[in-house]
Amino acid sequence: MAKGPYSDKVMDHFMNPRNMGEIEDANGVGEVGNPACGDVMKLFFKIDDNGVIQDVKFKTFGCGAAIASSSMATELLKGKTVEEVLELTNNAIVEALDGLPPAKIHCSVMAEEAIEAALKDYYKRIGKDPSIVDEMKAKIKNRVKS
Amino acid sequence: MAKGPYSDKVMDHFMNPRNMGEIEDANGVGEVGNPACGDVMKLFFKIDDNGVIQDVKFKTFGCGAAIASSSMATELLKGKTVEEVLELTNNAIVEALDGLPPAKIHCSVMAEEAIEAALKDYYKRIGKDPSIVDEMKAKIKNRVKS
Amino acid sequence: MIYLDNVAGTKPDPRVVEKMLPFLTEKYGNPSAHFYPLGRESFQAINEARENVANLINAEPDEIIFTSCGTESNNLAIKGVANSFKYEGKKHIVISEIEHFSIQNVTAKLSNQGYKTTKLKVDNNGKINLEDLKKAINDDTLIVSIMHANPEIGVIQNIQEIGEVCKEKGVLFHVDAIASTGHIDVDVKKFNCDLLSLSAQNFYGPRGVAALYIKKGVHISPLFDGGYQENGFRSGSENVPGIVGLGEAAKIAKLEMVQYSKNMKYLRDKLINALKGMFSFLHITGDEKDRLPGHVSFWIEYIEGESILLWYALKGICAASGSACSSNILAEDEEDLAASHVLTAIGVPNDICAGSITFSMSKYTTESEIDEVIKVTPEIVNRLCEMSPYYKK
Amino acid sequence: MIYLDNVAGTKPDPRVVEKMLPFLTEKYGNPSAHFYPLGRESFQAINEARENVANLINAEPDEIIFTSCGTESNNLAIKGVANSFKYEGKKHIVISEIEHFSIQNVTAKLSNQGYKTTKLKVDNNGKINLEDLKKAINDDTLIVSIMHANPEIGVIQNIQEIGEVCKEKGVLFHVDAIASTGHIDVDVKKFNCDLLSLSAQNFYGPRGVAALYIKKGVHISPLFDGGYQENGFRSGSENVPGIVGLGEAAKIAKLEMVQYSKNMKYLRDKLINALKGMFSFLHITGDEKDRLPGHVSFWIEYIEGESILLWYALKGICAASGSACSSNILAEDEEDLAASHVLTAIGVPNDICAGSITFSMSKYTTESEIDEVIKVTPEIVNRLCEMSPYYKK
Ligand SMILES: Cc1ncc(COP(=O)(O)O)c(C=O)c1O
Ligand SMILES: Cc1ncc(COP(=O)(O)O)c(C=O)c1O
Repeated sequence: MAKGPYSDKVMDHFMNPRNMGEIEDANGVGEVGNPACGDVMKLFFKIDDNGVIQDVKFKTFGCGAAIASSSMATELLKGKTVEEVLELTNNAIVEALDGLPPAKIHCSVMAEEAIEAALKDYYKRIGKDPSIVDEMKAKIKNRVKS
Repeated sequence: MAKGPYSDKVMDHFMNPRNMGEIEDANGVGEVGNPACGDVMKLFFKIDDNGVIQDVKFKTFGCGAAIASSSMATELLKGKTVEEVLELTNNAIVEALDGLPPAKIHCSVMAEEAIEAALKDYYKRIGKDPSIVDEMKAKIKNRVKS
Repeated sequence: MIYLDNVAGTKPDPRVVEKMLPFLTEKYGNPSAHFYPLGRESFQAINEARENVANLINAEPDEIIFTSCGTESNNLAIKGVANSFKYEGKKHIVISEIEHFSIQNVTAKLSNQGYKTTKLKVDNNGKINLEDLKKAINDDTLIVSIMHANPEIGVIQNIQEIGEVCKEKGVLFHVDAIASTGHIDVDVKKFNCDLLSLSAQNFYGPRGVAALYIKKGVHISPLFDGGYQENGFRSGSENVPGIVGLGEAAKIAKLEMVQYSKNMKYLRDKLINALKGMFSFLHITGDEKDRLPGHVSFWIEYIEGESILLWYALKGICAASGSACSSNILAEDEEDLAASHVLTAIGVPNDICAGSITFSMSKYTTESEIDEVIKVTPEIVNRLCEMSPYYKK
Repeated sequence: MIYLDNVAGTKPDPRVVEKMLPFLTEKYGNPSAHFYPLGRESFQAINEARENVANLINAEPDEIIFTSCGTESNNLAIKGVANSFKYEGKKHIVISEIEHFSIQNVTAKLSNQGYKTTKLKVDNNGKINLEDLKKAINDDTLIVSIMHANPEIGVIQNIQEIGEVCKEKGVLFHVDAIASTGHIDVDVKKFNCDLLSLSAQNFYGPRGVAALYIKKGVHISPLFDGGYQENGFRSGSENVPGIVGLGEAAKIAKLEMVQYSKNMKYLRDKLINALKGMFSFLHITGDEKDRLPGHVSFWIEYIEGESILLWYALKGICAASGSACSSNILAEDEEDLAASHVLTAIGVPNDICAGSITFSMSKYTTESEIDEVIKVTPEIVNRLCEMSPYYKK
């Protein structure tokens, strides 16, 4: 069979999405959308007292790449600490999916943004300034650069 | 076999031209050419004392239509009187050939012109004013019109 | 495999292929070579094809020009009259909002030459309003170009009435009949049209060949300059096997269209009725009465078109979607993704990746194939709804 | 039948047809349909073809655009750069006197947009003088377009040297390699060219498909506006079977060209030598060294080309002539007949219907076929000479 626009990994996650659904008692929820094409991605975190992601689930309205990016992101997140989570870039998601078509890279970016949004929600809920997420993110980016 | 640009009649006269050659002792020779495409047609008449065409031959440099028009003209001319000969129009030649492609009609016109030229030459040789041919032609045309 | 993307091209009729084969093997002559039989055979073959195409649309053979695709026919029609000396000075074009890119983008290109375009709105069923058309035409109007049937939402325009308006107003009229020819009656005399595009791949002919009807007396400036082919309207060596295939497809359509279209209509109505009963949030697009036989199109709230397409494909069903996400997967940039202009024109919310799907059947489509679609659709929709943050049970 | 009009189109290689067949029957998917296997197969097939074509001419796959005929490729090349925003302002084109109509008439059309064309003269062998070229190029020059090999007189230009001049002068260079590709080495890097046209029917591919090489970085404005196909350079549904055939033809040529061209050269030289010994008034046209393998062209004093053609046809031999009389037999008017501009350019008397003949062989031509031509030629020539008022024994 001729190769399709998506890798086998993408198709696998599209057909068998991991961690699909909602977490009733989530303590971090992030929802982002792409105005260009209308995709919406919602992430649910259950983070324990040590700042470790105990559970993560997603709901996504979007194309194959959006669904696969969400699913892959949840897999990569589980068991990670908040700090580690922020180090997860969209590139890592793309790589883990064995690539995405150029026009679909934005789906992985959306996943990265959803993670940030969920973490901000988490910090807000535990009474911290959510902008800490931006600072942490900036720090990571500087580290990567230097 | 698919139909070609020429009728079977044209092809027959092209392949088996009638009266091809020269008449050594011709008493009327006409040569006309088509500057547009370079065709040249030469007619030789042997006209007896009663003004009847005893023999006629042609030589032609030209395409299939030019050769067939020459050949057909000679067939139509033999045994005719000078007056009858002038009544032979290019349309009659085209008809006798079962048609010619539009772009090749000029080949039949050339044949009509060659006949006129040969007759003028004949009149000149017998000491008459060759313009008599033009007058006779004009008369015929008027008759046809009215 | 269940192939329901026939607006993207049909399976060629085996009789068409059989007719083409000699011209790919032993009959390879150039139709411009009139002086030997091999060339004349090709010449005769394309003229026979020309007669068959003319016959299908009630035109004369010398009003048919062969081209390489529907897009070429549409470009040749519009640019052809725009660049013809005969119509110099007229600089206004009327089209509809739901024309194909090969019309939309042509008028956009012509704006560089000072042409203005009015795009007629369509109603929620995809139909043009005749009053709008009358108002749109002015003294500067060169041509009106309207699609007979829309491949995405299946709607059929009242082409005859549109043609009458154009005739009354004295403007040229081009009909893009690429999605309709070979499926429903296309008749240039009834349509009162000056130009009409059709394409072989849309009705059981081969890919790579199409035609443009140019009414006697109408003048176009060619897109290709060169030799003497196609009366100078379309220079270039002819696609002889393709043209022969188009001719055969036209001949078959003329004879069999009424029958197979009837069958397709039955299957269409069966599928539409089943879909309408499945989900309150599934919306049929396009006029339900004036629509192509075998054409079923809809959109689903809460879920996205590409995902639906992919799932259908996994179930062996080939379909199409007008969603932005599925629009141009080869683009280098997400900016190049765009939701279908046809869907937004009929009022499908364009701020979301519409979950639109088009099924287009062929004369080969069977009832059991349609039953299979009816069977798998709820599974797919439920699965994706479950995943959707918008969907609430 | 002895087919010696291969410049008008070759017999497709049976392997080419075999490769095409699935795409006329079971693999009918639209290459833009990426979401189901049937579409993807077509997509993959045209990309494989693209690689094969690129490989044949030493280009990259994404530098190849598929078109419908050589004429389209030539039009797209010249009009494409003329209408591109990138080269705005440059309004001078250089071609030669012996270019094909699809170049000559394009530059004539562009004169309406203010373009000026310099036509380089050729010498009696049909070759361009490099000094003339250098002189012709000025600050206003947009593009130089030169034929690699001429189909009528077989002459091959020093394209590499011409390309160097263009590069030095900083002007675009288009090569019309339609008559040469698949017969002799065509290499876009060696040629230093920006654009190059080739066509399937000229080297054992099917009619109705061709290609244009567009060097990376070179910009053209498309002839067809529409959808996303061919990167937007050539919108319109693709001729999938045709493209697959072109790809296969390119693959075969790459592997086998050297061998079959050697055989054709042998037959060519045999025929030329035989013809030269037959009549003092038979004149070979075109360069005798730099000429296409399998290409033999000449003219005969005293007799006319169409008559010769017709006689050859009656003997079962298919050939071509550049005589006015045979030029456009479908014309409505004798005014539309014209002697070949190529022959007049190399000094063949144009006040007469030159008795010109072109024999062009293929890889399928056999020695016994050439022997037959050698046998019947004196009969035919003698017969027509006998009939000619010009000829004196
Ligand atoms: C050198 C050359 N250029 C252009 C063309 C035109 O190509 P086509 O007839 O495929 O349109 C030909 C035709 O054989 C040719 O030989
Ligand atoms: C109505 C309509 N117009 C134009 C086109 C473009 O034709 P093509 O894809 O053959 O270039 C299509 C394509 O299917 C169509 O359906």
